[in-house]
Order: sequence, then structure tokens, then C-alpha cells
Amino acid sequence: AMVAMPALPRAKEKASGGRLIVAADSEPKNLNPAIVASNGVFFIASKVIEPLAEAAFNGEGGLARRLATSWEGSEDGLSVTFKLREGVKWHDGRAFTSADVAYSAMNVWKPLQNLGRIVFANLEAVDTPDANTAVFRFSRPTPLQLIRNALPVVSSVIPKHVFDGTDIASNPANTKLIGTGPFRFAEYKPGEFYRLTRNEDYWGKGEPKLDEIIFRVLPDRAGAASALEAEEIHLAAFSAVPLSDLDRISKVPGIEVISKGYEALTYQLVVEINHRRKELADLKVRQAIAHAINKKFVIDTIFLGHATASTGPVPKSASEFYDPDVTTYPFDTAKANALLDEAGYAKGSNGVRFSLKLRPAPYFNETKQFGYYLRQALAAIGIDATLVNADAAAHQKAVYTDHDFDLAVGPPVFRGDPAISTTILVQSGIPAGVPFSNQGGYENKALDALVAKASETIDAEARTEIYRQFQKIVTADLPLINVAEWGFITVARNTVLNVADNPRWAVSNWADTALRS
Amino acid sequence: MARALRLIRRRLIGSIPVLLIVVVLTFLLLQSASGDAVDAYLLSMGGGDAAIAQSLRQSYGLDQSEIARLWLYLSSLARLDLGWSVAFGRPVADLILERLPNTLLLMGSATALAFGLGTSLGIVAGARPESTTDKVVSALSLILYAIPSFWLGLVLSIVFAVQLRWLPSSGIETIASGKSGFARAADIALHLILPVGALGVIYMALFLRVMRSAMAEVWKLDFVAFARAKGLSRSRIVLRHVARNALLPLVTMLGLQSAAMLGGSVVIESIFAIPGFGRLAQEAVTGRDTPLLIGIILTSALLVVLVNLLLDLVYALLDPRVGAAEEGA
Amino acid sequence: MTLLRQTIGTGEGAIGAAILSLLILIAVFASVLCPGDPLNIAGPPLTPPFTQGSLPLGTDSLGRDLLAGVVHGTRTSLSVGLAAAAAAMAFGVCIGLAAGFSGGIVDEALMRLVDAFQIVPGFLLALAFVSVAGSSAHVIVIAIALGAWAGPARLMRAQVLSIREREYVAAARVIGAGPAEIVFKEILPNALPPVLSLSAIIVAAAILTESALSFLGLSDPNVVTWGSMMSEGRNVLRSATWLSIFPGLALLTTVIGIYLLGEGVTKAIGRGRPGS
Amino acid sequence: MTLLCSIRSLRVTYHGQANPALDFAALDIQAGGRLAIIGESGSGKTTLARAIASLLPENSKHTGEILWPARSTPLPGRDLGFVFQDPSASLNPVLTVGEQVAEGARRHLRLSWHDALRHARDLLERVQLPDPEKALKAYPHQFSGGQRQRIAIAAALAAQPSILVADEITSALDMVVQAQLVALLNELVRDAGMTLIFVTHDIALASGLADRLAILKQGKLVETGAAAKVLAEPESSYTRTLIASHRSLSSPSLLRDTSA
Amino acid sequence: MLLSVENLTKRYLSGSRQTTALDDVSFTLGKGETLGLAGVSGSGKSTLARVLLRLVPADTGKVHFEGEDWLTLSGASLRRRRARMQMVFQDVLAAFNPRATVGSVLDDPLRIHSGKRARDRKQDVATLLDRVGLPTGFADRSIREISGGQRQRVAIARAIATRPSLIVLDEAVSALDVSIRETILELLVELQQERGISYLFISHDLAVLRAVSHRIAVMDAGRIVETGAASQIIDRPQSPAARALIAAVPRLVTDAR
Ligand SMILES: Nc1ncnc2c1ncn2[C@@H]1O[C@H](COP(=O)(O)OP(=O)(O)OP(=O)(O)O)[C@@H](O)[C@H]1O
Ligand SMILES: Nc1ncnc2c1ncn2[C@@H]1O[C@H](COP(=O)(O)OP(=O)(O)OP(=O)(O)O)[C@@H](O)[C@H]1O
Ligand SMILES: [Mg+2]
Ligand SMILES: [Mg+2]
Repeated sequence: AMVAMPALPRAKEKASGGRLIVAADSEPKNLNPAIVASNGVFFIASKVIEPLAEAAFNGEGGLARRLATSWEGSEDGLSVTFKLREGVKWHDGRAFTSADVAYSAMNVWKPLQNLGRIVFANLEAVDTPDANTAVFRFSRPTPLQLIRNALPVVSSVIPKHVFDGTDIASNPANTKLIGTGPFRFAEYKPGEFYRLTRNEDYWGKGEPKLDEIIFRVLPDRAGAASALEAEEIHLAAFSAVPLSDLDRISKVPGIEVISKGYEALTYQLVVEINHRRKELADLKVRQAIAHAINKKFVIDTIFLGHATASTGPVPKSASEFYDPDVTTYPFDTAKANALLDEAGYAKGSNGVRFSLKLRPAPYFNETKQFGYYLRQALAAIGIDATLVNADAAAHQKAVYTDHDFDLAVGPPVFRGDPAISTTILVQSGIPAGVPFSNQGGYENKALDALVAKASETIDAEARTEIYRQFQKIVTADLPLINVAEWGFITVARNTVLNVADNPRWAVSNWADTALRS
Repeated sequence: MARALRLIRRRLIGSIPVLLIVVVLTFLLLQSASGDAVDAYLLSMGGGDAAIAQSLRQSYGLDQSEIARLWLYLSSLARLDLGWSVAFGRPVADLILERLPNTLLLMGSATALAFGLGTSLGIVAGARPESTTDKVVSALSLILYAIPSFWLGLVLSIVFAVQLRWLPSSGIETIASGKSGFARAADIALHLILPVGALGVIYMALFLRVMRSAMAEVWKLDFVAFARAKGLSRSRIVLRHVARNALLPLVTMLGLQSAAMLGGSVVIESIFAIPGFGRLAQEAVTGRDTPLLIGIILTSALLVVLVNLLLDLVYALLDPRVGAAEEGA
Repeated sequence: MTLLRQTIGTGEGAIGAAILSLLILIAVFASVLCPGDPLNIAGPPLTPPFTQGSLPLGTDSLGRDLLAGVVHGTRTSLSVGLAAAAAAMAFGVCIGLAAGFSGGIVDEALMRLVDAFQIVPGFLLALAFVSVAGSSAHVIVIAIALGAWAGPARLMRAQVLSIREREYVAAARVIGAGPAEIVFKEILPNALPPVLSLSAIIVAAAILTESALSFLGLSDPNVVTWGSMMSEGRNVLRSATWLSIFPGLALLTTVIGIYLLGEGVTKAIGRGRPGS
Repeated sequence: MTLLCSIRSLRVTYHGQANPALDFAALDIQAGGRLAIIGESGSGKTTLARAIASLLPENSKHTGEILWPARSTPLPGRDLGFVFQDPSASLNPVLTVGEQVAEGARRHLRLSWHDALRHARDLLERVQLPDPEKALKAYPHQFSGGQRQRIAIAAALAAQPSILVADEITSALDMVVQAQLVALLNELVRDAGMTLIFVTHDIALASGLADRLAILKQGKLVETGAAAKVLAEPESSYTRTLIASHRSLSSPSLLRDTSA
Repeated sequence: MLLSVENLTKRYLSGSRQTTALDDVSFTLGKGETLGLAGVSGSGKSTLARVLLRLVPADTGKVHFEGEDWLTLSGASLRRRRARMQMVFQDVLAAFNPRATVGSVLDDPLRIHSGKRARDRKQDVATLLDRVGLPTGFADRSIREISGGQRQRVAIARAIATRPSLIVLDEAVSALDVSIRETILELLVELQQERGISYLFISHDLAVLRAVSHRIAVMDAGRIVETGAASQIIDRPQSPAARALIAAVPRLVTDAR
């Protein structure tokens, strides 16, 4: 049953309300997606709080309208005008207006949100000529392409009347969410579950289809699979069922394995490099490491086929920007060894050229396994790597603040536009302490200039061209090594309908998700 | 009764310096950690920049010196205020009170199972040392002792929850079931069977072995020979004379093991998704949530102190000689 | 030496010693039995056991040789267990001796420290310590020892207090022996055996604790341990049960072996004690 | 007097020991008599007493016969009371004195607990324990060694046995207490017409109490016979040594110069 | 006077209960003299021995021993002086380190007090063994492998090793079989006459005390209730305590009743 399920035909089946139970593996402290734009938050909050637009398989520009019905950029790139949906009500009964959007943008997205701080860095003001129009004004030209690509992630709108005049960071509505979405936030029992109930006043016709969604907290990875099989839950997203168990579980009657629905949530497997290390500052050494990695093995064995090999910093799934015509590093141990010899790092009597400290990020099983693999791959070319295991906070501090690493394995996310979270991985001048940024001490003036130029280029085509250039430089100079990119897997009982019908399905509003009766 | 009260008061006051040591050591431990609460929080946010980190550190008071923070914490502790959890954004006391019942339920049931079954089987084995029954029961208990509880937990859950579907695979009760009263209690009991089994079995084996060997020791004592010389029935000798005395080391053992059992529940709680202390502690550590971790460890320690106090009282009931030493003291 | 003979004389001791000698042999000759890094990928992933001659126990999900893992895991598990127990013993004995012999305020202070470590759940402490200090082998050893030294310390103190009152200590004082001589010649050698007989159970518990830590992902990634093997195996517990069965059996055997040996030693000490 | 028990070719060996702890041809015990078994440490006194009471430990093997011509083999507790050497070890520390005295009566006399405890009270009174009513609820550690031995005697007598075996019941106590206990035993046995088997290493103590002596040395029965005869005309040299080494108040001082 | 004890008092506190183990005890002991100390169990005999040996502190009172204020000595000077006053314990097994050999037991006091080298001490150990009637080969035996009587000989050898002027014997023969007891008593008397040692001989058996004591003191409830020449105490006891002790000595009845 391992298929990318075509969602549409199923939608016609008879469905009637019901309670959908879903596995959740974390309990974010702050559940407000306007402040914390992360997938863990979206997974739950996106059903309650909606963005201006959501990603879509076949919407205009890859977007589906949500709270905004249209968006238009000015020629000079200094403003974007949003037309907002009419007749939308907050869960507390108040009407949704442009003031809410203005408030969210100016008071939350720009100053507080982890990604909004980048995208809306130059946002000066939001004008609200009427209740259904919001005009974003920028102090410097800002590409509409970037704004559009960022919309699903950065534009969760929260009610002004609840937050205005309070300390936003500690407002109780950050956990007891109030939004406009198809589901209302009903109950949270820490350590046990979140319960969302149907919003009768939802603007979408005939939506939502479910009466209730329950996110059941299952911190243990083996727990989700067991619960699915025991029919205690209906669905486990974000690869909560380990990849290695998929083959077996796909054969269980009544359970389906779905690999669609994460197209806009691409994670990248990246080897971060500390360029302060003399050896690693040498391009030949970096090239040798790139040649030493057998991407096919990584895809086949670690990801069990549920990933693709990377060519560069932009994933293939981002077809708008992706450029396949870049320097590649086929698996070639002999060449890698030759490069290292050339670089002047001869093997010692014990076969070791030099030693490195390798820190795989602890967040995913796959990053850890890749750490094991990389250690062995490096050993094959005479580099002795010592693995260092640390928990998330320690890894964070060691790599992104203390720079106490030589190589690190990280899983950055590609969020629709290189400017949001990709360029930061290679740009220079980022202060220490910023997670998922270039903390390897890499500095390339040309690359920095390119990134700066892209941020002001209004024309989408020109901007895309700059990013193609960007990919060429990155792959040639290897500030970091992109190994693979992957989306997650959803495992669901086959009674769940309309699963994976958009490229950010797990973190979308599930208004049309239904249970077959 | 007055003596018991006096004992309780003395022991509780006596444990204050101990608990203080626990607090300070835990504090120092987390201080020496790499990464702080803000690092952990930024991570859960999926990133953030240096300015956010700076302002968060300021708002959590993490920019102050360690001594100042320890002092602040201790003085609020003196007012019985456990502080504010950074990772959960809620008062630590609330979090602890929320999880405590689950942990107590799990621990209590596991202890009852381990102790009840352990002593009973221990008596069966110890009734005739070196007999076949003894050897079989002892060997089985040794195997049970050596099976890691996490592995047992996984296997139990697969067999009884997934394959046979007799029992729920995880959780403390059926979520949002709306059950109450007796139905809810029954539901919780059903959910507890597997985790309690996984956690209790190892201690059951331990208690069994202690009981058995304690009985073997008691068998050698003169008063047992005297009981035989009195022509008493075997069951009376085994239960009233041998087992009754062998129970004493077991009570001591139970006190020593209570801390270990609390620790053992960490893994079991995570496997069976039971929102208890163990999981909370794990989250506190990963979140570098110093006040929360101290709160948990402090509460656990206090729990252990109370259990031991209770056991001392039980011991005094079981062993008349103890009362004599304590008399009037 | 006689103790060893007496220990083997007990049934438990003989079985325990046999199991343990075998394990120690395996640990010592691990690199001969299974040469090369056991973390290396040796074949296709998830090869079932007994299907391929070169990989008798099959491979794990990365294709690492399971037999090599189990064999080399013997070394890590045993050395972590023994090192942790040795550290706990050494520290506990010193503290207990100091407390029992000095008495007064020193005793009081040391015993409060012992109490503090005894009322904190050891595994919680180990978990926090390893999370905080990073999971390398020596950190794990210290973490386990931290949760285990209080027991020996308390027993040592009780022993010292009891032996201090024995007639032969009085006899030593009567002939004019100095305090150092009394501590190290009269008290320590006689106080030690019952404390040492705790070590078996501490080693067994240490090995189990290490495996539980590994299970939670807190193991040294540069070495194989049975716990980390089981931890990785649990993802495929249903489809590739052997991944957790073999290390599990190894763990089981080891713990049983050590436990039995410990019971043998305790019995032997009990027999050897005068007047009993 | 009638023959109560006759022992023939008794040989008792403890597990793991090369030599038998007891090995002799014949010993007769008269009904209503008082037999003293005398010997030094390790000579097999306890072993013999236990063999008579069929209370040999499990790690021993025995051959030979112990015959009871006039009756069936006495059941320990019911027909035969046994008192042990060490009064501080032979009582269960965690049970009340009342329960430990009453349990034998309850089992063998089939009394209710209530009646058994009343019976126990009477027994404690008979062994001259002060305040027997209170003693019922007290625990062994609250009594002195001599008092504990009285309690043990009361417990042994609970089912009104016709034979009492007392195994060195005074050797752990001081002499004043010893004298009191011996007097008590004398009285009890006389009143109830019981057969007494009295084990001791003190030949003088035996001489004041027993009518027959059995002298043991390294598991062998070196001499047996009427007390008066054995003491007056000892046959074996060992008996003579025992008598000679006895030290009484009138024995000469070892000091040559008593003027110091 | 070798030893004079004045108004010694010692109380034990266990829980809230207080036991007066020694209650204003005074007596003297001359050189080469044996003072027998009799009394029922718990009368305070062992406590007196332990106070004298400085194993437990006294509450009040004075002890003069060989002209020194014995109770104020401390540290190294006390340890040095201990050579002069030795003790033989009642429980023959418990008084030895279970790991010791006969040789090491006898070597210890010599090492501490004689200042001789190890090789010379070997000879002294042999002499000591010989003196108490044990074969020299015994030096290598473990203390657990020899009989009770032999052990008590070793204990006596240990006590005389430092050439003391006073030996306190606390129930030193009570646990021994009668035949062995006699030879030990003889050995003790012999040693006294040979070396002029004084004994404080503790026993609850007046028959034994009579055999070895010049004078006898009777204790009861922590007090010395009667002191006098051995024969006088036994023939004309004044205190009820002494009378009870005398009455308790079993008499060998050889005539038929
Ligand atoms: N339970 C036992 N197991 C093994 N050997 C035993 C046991 N009981 C006694 N013996 C041995 O049997 C022999 C006779 O012992 P027994 O106890 O009968 O002597 P006894 O005359 O009562 O000595 P005592 O005066 O010391 O009580 C001794 O050598 C003793 O070591
Ligand atoms: N360490 C102690 N703590 C408390 N009380 C003690 C201690 N030692 C002795 N006593 C008490 O002091 C009193 C005198 O004891 P001591 O041992 O001196 O008597 P004793 O004459 O030697 O008796 P025995 O003949 O039984 O050896 C007794 O009542 C005893 O219970
Ligand atoms: Mg005996
Ligand atoms: Mg005494």
C-alpha cells in the first residue's frame, strides 16, 4: 500500500464527522504560529490559526487562498497589497479585519517571529484603507517572489483584540489559541493530548468535515506504530513511524503509507564545516570529503529510498530555483585520497591523515545514522573522526555558539525561498548564537554580494537567476556539503480521507480531511 | 502515637539539610551544562537570532551570576515557591502537582505488585531452601531480574496491546473519553497493567530473591529449631516464624529501592506515554529547565524521604526491638 | 585465593564464574574474534541471522555486523559496568570509612551527603548528568557511579561502627596500636568483604543502567554497546526482532553471570566468617 | 522403673564431616528418671539429645535404633519438651512471649487462642516469671537471660509433655541464675513426674540433679550408670579426670604462698 | 601499691534509660597480687576492666597505676604506657582479628613496644609460645585453626609479651572446658610467680577465684560490696551478694541420696 495516494477521488466518498486521533511527538511551549513558525507548532496550530495563503499543488503560483484572496506587489517593490476574505469570524465571535493583519505583521511577525524577522525586516508600516485591504509598505525594495513564497510560513494571523496592549510573549492565547481556522482549540492535557473541535462558523463551505481532532502525545518513536496497529490512533505524520518499520507496516491491512504531502517541507541533510580548522579551510579537503560520501548508499540505506540525493543548496523540489547544472562530487574514494595527498595531508603510519570532531545533530534518527556512516566514509580516506553525541541544547550551543566542532551534520529546512533560511547557512557576518546559520566561519565576499543583491531584486526572473548563480558558487566552493533532501512519511489508517492533498499537508488546516464511516 | 509523631517531626527536620544538598548539587549540575534554557527554547522555535536570545536570557534572569540565581532560587524555595518553568512557561508547582498523581499511581502499583508478589513467591521458594521449587523459582526470578525493563515494556506492549489487543498500548487513560467515577478508575487500571508489569517485574524478582535468602538465613536460627521442637505445623513455622522475621530486611530493602524505582520509571513512562515525573524530568533536562528539574528531583527526594519514614514506622511495628531503642528519645 | 576457591565451591559461584570467564575471554579477544571496527558497515542492511556465513547473526539497519557488535559490546558493557562499580566502591568505601571512623561533625556531614545521593533517584541523576556532560564513555561511568556509591558508603560506615566495637579492636588498642594501624589493619580488612560483596549487584545494575541510558540515546557513539544496539533494534522490533534479541540475550547472560558470582562470593564469605 | 527408651548402635554423622559426631553401642533411659548427659565441648551431647527428640538437623545422617518399648516415638512439642542452650536466640524476637508459649498448647491441646493464652499465663506463673499477665504481651528482648530461659521452659512444657530435654540451659548464664534455674527444673519435673534428660558439661551440676549419668567423649559413650555409682566408683579414666578437675569452694588454692 | 582506684563511677545512657555500671568503686592492688572480682551478670565487672584499660572513659574517679595518674594519659604516651597493663578477654575467638595468625598476634605487641627488628622478634615469638606451652610451629597457624584452650594460651602469651606489671583477666577461663581450665589457671599462677605480675581476675565463679586470688572483691549493681582475703570471703561472707554467689557454686555430690 506504499503509494502516493491520489486524494481527489476519495473525497467523494461518504464521510461524516467523527474524531480523528493523530500522534504528536512534542508539546511546544508556545503554540502560537505567528511567533513560532516551526513545523512542530504548525502541526497543531495550523488547524486553528490560518495564514494569508497556503501552499497548493495546483493553485496560482503554488498558493491557495486562505485569509487573503489576492496579493499584488508594486512595481518599485516597496509595497504589497492584500485583499482579505470577507465574512470571516474569530473563534470568539469577533469579525476578522485588516487591523488584525496589520497588528500581526507589525507587532508579531516582524519583531518576534523567527522567520518573519528576515522576511519583514524592511516592513515599515501596514496601511488598512478598509477592513478588507492591507497594504504592506517596505522601506527598501522587497521582492514579491520572496513574500509569496514565505506566505504559508510567516503569515499566521492572530486576533488584535486579544493581544493588543498585553505582553505578547506571555499572553495566555499563545497556548489557548484563538484563530479563524476550521477547528477551535478545546483542551490541552499536558503529556496526554490536545483536543480541537469543529468550528461551526468556519468560512469554508461544508468545512470542516471532522467533528474533532485529537493530538495524542506519544513521545516514544515505536509508540506511534503500535498505536496505529492497535487502532488507537488514525494517523502518524512526520515519519513518526520510523522509516525502517515502514516496509512491515505497509503490509498491515487497513494501514497505508503515504509519502506525498511534504513537498514544501523539504529537509536537507547537510555536512556543516568549521572553516576555522586549517585542514578544512582547504578547498581540496572539502572536495575530498564530498567525494568520499556515497549518496546512493545514504539514500538507500539510511533513508530506505525515501529521499533524493542533493546536488546543491537548493532542493530539487523547489523547481522554481533549482539548478542542476552545478559542480557535482561523485562517490570516488580514490579521487578523494588523491585530493588529500595533493593538499599535503599524507597518511601517517597508522593510515590517518588527521583527526576531526564530528557532531551529528540529535534531532533525527537519520542525522545520527548519517553520522555513523560519515565516520566510516572519512576513515576510508584517512580522516579519523570522533563522534560526539550531545542532546539538542548542547549541540546547539556547541555548534552555533561555541563553534566547538570540525564537522557537524545538520538538517536545515528549505522553506520555499532561498532567502528565508538557505542563504543564512553560508552568509558571513552572522553573530554567534544564531541557530541554523553559518557558524563555520566561512566567508566569501562574492557570495555575500550575491545574497545582498538578491534581497533587492524585484524581478522574479532576475532574482531566480541570481540564486542559480548562488548554487553554482556554493557547490564549487563547498562552504558546506549538501548530501540529501527528504520529505516525511505519513502513515494512516485507510479510513482517513483526503490525506496529503497539498504540499504542506501535515501543517495545513485539514478542513477537508474526513473519516470514512 | 506521640512517639510516631515525634519521630516524623525529627526525621522531616533532619532531612532539610539533605534536601538542601540535593537542591544545590542539582543546580550546579545544570549550570555546568552546555547550552541553557534559551538555547533549548530557540531550538524548539526552529531558530532565532542573537537579539531574541539576548532578550530571552534577560527575561529569564539567565544573565545574572550563578550565585545570585542560586540565592534567588533558594530564597523563593524558603517561601515554598518552586519557581517558574522556562520550558513550559508555567509554575513548576503546577507541573509537578499535575504529574505527581500519575507517578504515584505507577510507582504505588508497581511497588505493591513487586512487594506482594515478590514476598509471596519468596516465601514459596524459601519455605524449603534448596528444594526443586526453590531452585525453579529462584532461577526464573534471576532471569526476570536480568531482563531490562525497557525491553520488557516494548515486548509486553507488542504482545498484549498490538497482537492480542487485550490492553491499551499506551497512555494513562483513554483520551478525552468523558468517563468518570468507577468507569474512569477501571479505565486507568487497565492502562496501568502493562507499565506496572514492566516496571514491577524486575523489583519483584529482587524482592523475591531477598525474601528467599533472608528466609534461608532465618532457617538457621535457634528459634526456628525451637519452634520445630515445639512440634508446630510447617506452615506456622514458615509463615509465623521464618517469613515474619525475613520480612524485616525486606522492609529496609523497600526503602532503599524506592529511589531506584522512581528512576526506573523514566524509561517506562516514555515507552508507555505516561505523563509522569520521569518524562517531565527528561523534558526538564533537555529544556535545561533548572527550576523544573530541581523541583522534580526535590519532590522525588521528598517522596523517598516520606516513604522511608513510613517504612520506619512500619518497621517499628514489625520489630518490637526498634521501639525500645527509640523509646523516649 | 581461598575465597575464590570457596566461591567456586558454591553452585552459584561456579556457574557465575564460568559465565563471567567466558565473557571476559570474549571481551579480551574481541578484536581477534571479530577484527575491525564493529561500527563499520559490513554487508547489506537487515540481513537476517543464520543466512550468510560471514555474517552469522545478520546485520542491523545500517548493515553493521551484529555478531561483531555483540562481541565488542561485551567489552564496553563489561568495562563500563566494572569501571562504574569500581569507582562507586572506591569512593563509597573511602567516604564510609572516613565517616565511620571520624565520627562527630565529619560523620554527620558525610552522612548527609550520602543521604542526599541515596534519596535522589539514581537513574534520574545519571540521565541528567549524561545529558549535561555529554555521552562519552567516562562520563557514563561517572554518572552511573554517582548513583551507586551511597550504598557501599553506608554499609562501610555501618561495618566500621560495628567492628570498632569488636573485642579484637579493643585488644589491639590494649597492646598500644595507633589509630592508623587500627583502621588499616584491624578494621578495614574485616569491614571490606561484606561491602565488596555488594559489588556484584552494583556491576549488574551498572550494566543495566548503561543499557537504559543507551536506550534513551545517551551512549558513546564511538563504541558499540548492547544498550545502543537494542535501542536501534527497537524501531524494527517487529520486522527484525533479532536486532534486539541478540544483544538482549548477551545482556541477560552477563547480568545473570555477575549476579550468580556475587551470590557465590556472599555465600563463601558467610561460610568463612568465624562463628557462623 | 520402666524402660522408656533404648538406644542401640547409634551413629550420627554430619554432612561433610569425616568422623561421626556420635557413635556408641547402647544407652537406656528409664521412665520418670533423670538422666544427665555429660561431656566437654564437641563431645556430642547436643547431638544425642536431638537424636532422642528426633530433632536431628537435616544435614545429618544417622544409623542405629532408638526404641520406645512402652509407647510410640514421642512427638516433639507434644510428648517431649526441648529447651535450648542459648536463651537469647531460642525465642523469636518479633513475636510476643504469650504467643510463643501458647502456640504449642494451641496446636497440641487444641485450645482456642484465648484458652491457650490463659494456659500460657499459668505456665509463666509456674516458671516463676514475675508479672505473668504483663509478660504475655511483652517481647523477649524485654527480659533478662534467666527470665528468657524460664519462658523457654514454659513454652516447652506447654503441651504437658512427659519428657523434658534440657540442653545446657544454664551455660550462658551466671552461676546465681544457674542455681535458680536448676532448682526450678528440679521442682517442675518432680511435680509432674516427668522424665528429664539434662545435658551439661558440669559434672557437679549433674550430680545434684540426676539419678543416672551418661558420660560422652568425642562421640563415644565412655560410661553410664547410676549417678551415685559413677561418681563414687568411676570406671573410666576420663570420668576420673572430670571428677578430679572439678573445682569446688573447698578445693585447695593454686597459690603456693598465700601470704602475699 | 601498684594500682589504686578511687571513687570510679561510670554511667551508660541507652535511650532515656540510664545504667550505673560503676558506682563509686575504690580498691587497691599490690605488686604480684591477684584480686579476684566476683559478681553476678551485669554487676559491672567488665565495665571496670574496660575503664582500667582505657577502652571506655570513666565519668568520675581516679586511677593511679605505677605512680602515674593513669586516666589523664593520652595519645602516644598512653600507647607507650599500655605495655604495662594488659588484658585477656573472655570470648577467646572474638578477641583476635579473624585474619591473624598466631605469629602475627604475638608479633604485634613486640613490634609496637620492643623496638627490635623483625628477625629478632621471631625469636621472641618462639620464646613466648614456648612459655605458654605451645609448640613453636604454631606461629604460622591461623587463629581460627586452633582449639579454644590453645587460643587462650595465645591470648595469655600476647598479654605477657610486653612484660606488663598488671593483667586484667575478664572471665578468662569461663568458656573453657574444665580439664583445660585447670591447666590455664596453673599457667597463670606460674607466670605470676615467675614475673611478679599482678592480676585483676574477673569471674562469677567463686570456686575459680578461690583458686587464684589472694583477695576477692564482690560486686553488686556497680558497687563493691565486700572485699577481703579469699578464704575470709568464702568462709565468712558478709554481703547477700557474696552469700548468693557462694550458694550457687554446684557441689559435687558423690554419695547416693
Ligand atoms: N549442625 C551441625 N553441622 C555440622 N556439624 C555439627 C553440627 N552440630 C554439631 N556438629 C559437630 O558435631 C560434633 C558434636 O557436636 P555437639 O553439638 O553434639 O557437641 P556438644 O557436646 O553439644 O558441644 P557443646 O558443649 O559445644 O555444645 C562437634 O564436632 C560439632 O562440630
Ligand atoms: N556499652 C554499653 N552501653 C550501655 N550499657 C552498658 C554497656 N556496657 C555495659 N552496660 C551495662 O552496664 C552494666 C554493667 O555491665 P558489665 O558488662 O560491666 O557487667 P558484667 O559484670 O561484666 O556482666 P557479665 O558477667 O554478664 O559480663 C549492665 O547493666 C550492662 O547492661
Ligand atoms: Mg551442645
Ligand atoms: Mg562481663
